Amino acid sequence: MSIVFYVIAGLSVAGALAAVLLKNTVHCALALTLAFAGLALLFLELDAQFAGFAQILVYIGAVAILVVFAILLTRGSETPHETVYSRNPLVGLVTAAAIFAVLGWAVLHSSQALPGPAGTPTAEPQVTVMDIGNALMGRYVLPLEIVALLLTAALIGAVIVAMHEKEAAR
Amino acid sequence: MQETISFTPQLGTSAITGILWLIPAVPILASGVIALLKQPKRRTAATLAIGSLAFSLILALIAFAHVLSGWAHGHAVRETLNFTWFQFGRTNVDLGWVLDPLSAVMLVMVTFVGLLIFIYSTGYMAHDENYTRFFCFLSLFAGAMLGVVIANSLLLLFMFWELVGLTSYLLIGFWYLKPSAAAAAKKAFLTTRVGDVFFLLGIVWLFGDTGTLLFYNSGAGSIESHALLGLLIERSAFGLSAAGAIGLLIFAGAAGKSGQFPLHVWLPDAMEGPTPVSALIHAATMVAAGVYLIARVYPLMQAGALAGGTTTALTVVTWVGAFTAVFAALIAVAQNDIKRILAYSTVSQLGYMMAGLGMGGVAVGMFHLITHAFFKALLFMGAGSVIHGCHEEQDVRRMGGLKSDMPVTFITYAIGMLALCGFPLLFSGFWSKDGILEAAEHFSVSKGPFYMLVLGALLTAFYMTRQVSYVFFGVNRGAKNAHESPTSMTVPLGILAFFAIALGAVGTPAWPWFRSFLDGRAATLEWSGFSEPGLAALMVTSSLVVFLGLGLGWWLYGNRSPQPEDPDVLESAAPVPWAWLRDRLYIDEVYTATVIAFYGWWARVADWLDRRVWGGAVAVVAWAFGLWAQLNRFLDTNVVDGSFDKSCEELSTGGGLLSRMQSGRVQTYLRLLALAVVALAAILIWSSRA
Amino acid sequence: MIEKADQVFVLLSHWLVSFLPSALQPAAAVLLSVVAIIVTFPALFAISVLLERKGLGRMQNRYGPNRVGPFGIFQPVADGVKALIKEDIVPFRADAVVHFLAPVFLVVVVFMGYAVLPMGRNMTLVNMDAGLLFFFAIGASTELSVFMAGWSSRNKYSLLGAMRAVAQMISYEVPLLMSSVAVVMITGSLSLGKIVDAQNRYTYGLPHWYVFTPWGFAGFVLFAIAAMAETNRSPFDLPEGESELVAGYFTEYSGFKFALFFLGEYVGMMGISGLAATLFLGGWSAPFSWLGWVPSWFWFFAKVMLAMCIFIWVRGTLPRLRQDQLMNFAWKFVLPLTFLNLMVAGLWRFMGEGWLRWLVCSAILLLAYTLMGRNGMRSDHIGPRSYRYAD
Amino acid sequence: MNPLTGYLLVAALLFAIGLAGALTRRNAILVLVGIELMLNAANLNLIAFWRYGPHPELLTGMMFAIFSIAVAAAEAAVGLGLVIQIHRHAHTTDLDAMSRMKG
Repeated sequence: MSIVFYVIAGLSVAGALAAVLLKNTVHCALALTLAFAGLALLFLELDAQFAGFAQILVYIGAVAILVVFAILLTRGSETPHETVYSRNPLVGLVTAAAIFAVLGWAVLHSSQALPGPAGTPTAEPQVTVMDIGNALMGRYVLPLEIVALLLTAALIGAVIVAMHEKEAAR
Repeated sequence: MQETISFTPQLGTSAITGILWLIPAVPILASGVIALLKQPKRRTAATLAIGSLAFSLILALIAFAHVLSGWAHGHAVRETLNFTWFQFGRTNVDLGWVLDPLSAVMLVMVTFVGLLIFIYSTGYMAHDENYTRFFCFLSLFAGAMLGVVIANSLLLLFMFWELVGLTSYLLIGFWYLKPSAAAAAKKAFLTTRVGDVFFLLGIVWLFGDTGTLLFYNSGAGSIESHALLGLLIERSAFGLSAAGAIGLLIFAGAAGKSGQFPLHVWLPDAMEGPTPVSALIHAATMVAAGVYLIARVYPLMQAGALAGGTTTALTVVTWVGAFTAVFAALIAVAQNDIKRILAYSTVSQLGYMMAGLGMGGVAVGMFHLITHAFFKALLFMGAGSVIHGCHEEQDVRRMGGLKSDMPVTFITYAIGMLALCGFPLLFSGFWSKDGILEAAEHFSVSKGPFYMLVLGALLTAFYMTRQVSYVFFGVNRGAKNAHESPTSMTVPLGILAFFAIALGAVGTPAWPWFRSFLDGRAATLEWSGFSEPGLAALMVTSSLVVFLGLGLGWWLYGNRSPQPEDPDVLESAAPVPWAWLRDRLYIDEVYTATVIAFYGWWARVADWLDRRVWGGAVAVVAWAFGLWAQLNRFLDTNVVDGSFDKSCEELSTGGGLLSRMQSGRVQTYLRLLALAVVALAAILIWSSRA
Repeated sequence: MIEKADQVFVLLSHWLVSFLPSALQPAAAVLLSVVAIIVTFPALFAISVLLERKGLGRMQNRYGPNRVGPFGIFQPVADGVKALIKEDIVPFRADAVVHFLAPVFLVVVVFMGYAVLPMGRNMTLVNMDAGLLFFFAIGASTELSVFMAGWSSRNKYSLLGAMRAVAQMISYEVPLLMSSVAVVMITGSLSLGKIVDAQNRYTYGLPHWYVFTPWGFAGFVLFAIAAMAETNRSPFDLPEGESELVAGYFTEYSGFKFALFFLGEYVGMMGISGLAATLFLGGWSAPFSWLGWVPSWFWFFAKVMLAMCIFIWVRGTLPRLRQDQLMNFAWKFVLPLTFLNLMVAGLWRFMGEGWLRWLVCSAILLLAYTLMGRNGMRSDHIGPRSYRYAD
Repeated sequence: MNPLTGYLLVAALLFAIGLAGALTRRNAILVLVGIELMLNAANLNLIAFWRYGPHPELLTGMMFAIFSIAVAAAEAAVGLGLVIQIHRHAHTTDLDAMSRMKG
């Protein structure tokens, strides 16, 4: 495991923690972008160039901005005075911890069964954007279409949901 | 030498046949469009109707020209276009249309006269509020009539036939606010139905026997030799061949439409409709439909006739026709309503046509049909113009001296009247009637029809003279300041008058163009045609008869202008028969006393049955069900509901328990979900461990 | 000799790097080029600022800066010094960290964009396969810094400006991307290097630049419009509309941070100009085959500066849009046209050689432009103003 | 240790953090943020498996990740739209206050 990996992993985990723990909502959003960036870097580290850039484009360029907008539109930007956690958050924490325990246990438990000899990363696959495009248009064309439909529906739905009711606007 | 040209029946279809269906379709379409128009769009409506019919006229002329050229090249053109409408089992019902001399001539006549009448109506109906509706009906009627003409399938013909009946009902009852008009419409509808029932029976029978209703289908048609043979072999009641029986059934339908004797009663009453309608339906086209039908199925009627001989069916047709001719003419003598007189004369002329068909064959009857269509339309429109000029006055006794007030109408009317009387040599009516008389003279069965027709001719001349002298001569009684009609009405009169004279030229014995055209023979002009044995004598006789009728009429009515109150000349002479004639020989009364009375009685019986018998049964059943319902109700309330309520209570208590968990907080649910995931994953791993 | 002139920078870096141990050489080469970029573009920034001020001055019938140095050519230096020595004011209620991070983030991100631009033959820092995507991904994250700046200043003008800027950037990012996707479709690659190579061909001495095709021209125009909006340049400079919001999202900035924002804006402009040049104007390729002897990097920078001049010209010419007009224009005119242009590009690709495709494609585009311009953009179709009077 | 294991662990950690956020924050938007984090963790898993899987040339994991990114974008848009709408009606984004649907 390279040092780069640890750095990036630490970065993203830190970002994620901050996004979850900080009091100020906007800070949370910004930290979230940090986490996203870290993840994108992880993708690049995994030679998934296209996915990494897509990650940046979609998450930092769009989702983070959306979140920020939502925060501002819901007047959530100023730090609330009472607690930012819902009632009995411990249960949630315990649950999350349990999930992590189970997952980590599973990973470690099955690490021998994982493909690839331990320690040595397999040869990095040579995939160009062209390959991805071909795959998208060839093998995965149906999912692509479906996703396109889904996105369209989501677009319309989001607009309708967030639209001002006319009588409210008057 | 035209005889050398062999008249081979030519069957294939040409372009014009392909689009023949447009001829009826366009007016029907136009009527549909007009029906959608708003009331005040009068001009549009009239333009549409006239334009569509003019289009049909052009097409009809093209078709006629096609047939004519074929004929000139020595082919008896008969082009059909058939298609399967639907199919059940292995028999399929075919429809189609045919273009042969008969339909071609008829097409031209109907479209031409119809067009003139349309134009005339624009003037006549100018002040009517339902102008658009009128033209909607008119063009629908025209379309239906043209459909009847081109139909090559008895079924298709019957459809259009019924459509014609419907439109005539609508048009007769056009002023439905007048109770008399409504009644007349109903009467016309029902009376023609009586005929149509028989007609339908005939159709079914024909279909059952021949398996097809197409007239001509290149040898497989129902009235072509092959099918006819089968029909001839089959025997039916009274020693009739099936062909004869079917022919008679169809004739019943024709009689209904053409107002032959037993079913003529509706036609005079139909005069309640607007005059153009009377002219169109009850002079030119619809009543001719019956005659045309007979002409169309003529092979069927004629089937089994030996050379020069005749068949039962034709004999019946002849007798009915001849009788109707005389009978209606008699009644016409004693009528005072200008249109009624014309109506009865129409009935009698139709009788002539039937008789002509029965004795002389298609050409004779059809020729009279065509000429009659022209001059009778002329007469009706002239009468309409008179009525229009006299402010809706219809009683001839309240008119008079109009020849100076409305000269155009007078001249044209006179021409029409002379044509109807069959004034020698000059007028078309003479030639057509002459043909019929000639045929009657050679009729093999009996001389009866001949004498009856001659008598009819006499009466025709007589009553027409009476009417004309009542209307146009003498001094004006009532109906002050009569005025000439607008040009939109007089111009058609002129045109029709021209044809009333000119048409005679194509049917003279010297040059029987029309007949040979219909029969598919070459027409030759040979003056020897006049010198056939007996022909000259016949012509002289009929001329004398006509002169006699005219003179008698003039002597009795000419220039003396009796007041409406004082009795008619003949009435004072012979009151009783006059009363009989005036009251139309009590035919209607007879129907009222017999048929209608019977139906009334039967209706009462049915009513009684309904109330007492069936009603009682229904009541009993209803009561039983009520009882059963009571029982069910008891069961429901005490048995079913009880248990249901209990279970519901159980459920709601259980639900209450469950709903405690539903805190409504998303995160609670999420937590449960996550825990479930944990549990699942743990289980999986454990199992994989083991 | 010509090759030497062309590759002069490449050779230079090789030569410099060659002094180092071979283990460090790759990293050193990269570092060197980064430094080169970081040095070059601020210089260009200074030049273009001067150019803008003088050019605008001419357009407005006045001399631009003409005091510092001959014809005031040292004005940028003076500005820079002033910005550096000015006091750095941070509002009391401001969110200090974010307030500080915003300009830094902006500048960093903006410079990152240059990593993939081919500035000349073999003069691409990282010639990556998805270069275009990278550029857009980076460009997308500038919005964040703008937002950070606006929000952290705790100032309603800043916040409004930031919101406007972000909304506008998001709206115009879509047409920007779509209009360049047409190029990608034709070239069949996301790598900017390949795109330039595809355009670096000549017939009769004329280049195969994409701007000389119907779809390419339309795409270029749309791209230019979107780019102006993306960089908040006039006529789309609502986010920093002086008349409405003092200076938009960097109202509360002063001194060096302000300078950074300024730098960021111009460097961003140059970056996007460079991208436009690469996509449509054939990157570093010469306009005529017989000009091939001129070094490639010269052409690239010439094109970039030309684009800058166009930016300045437009700014001096056009008035500012209203917010709702801006949005309508983006979503109802530019975006549909870009989509149409995409399809036309596909058509072009599949209609094969021949004059017919020129005819058809131009006809479609012209028709669409006229129709939409007539119907979509008529003033009574702009819709009601998005704000209401205080009644 | 196996690089894949490392990635998987990071992914698991991110997932757990996201879940914790989703479970404990009371601001609806931050709950969405947590969910986004979880999605990203899943993506990381996919990519990692693609990278170290037997058949990277089939691009299965990569495709899956790309699609899930697209879907996540849609999900975020709709979710935030809903939050805004709720805020418009209830004037709060506090999840504890939104318990109208309780049984």
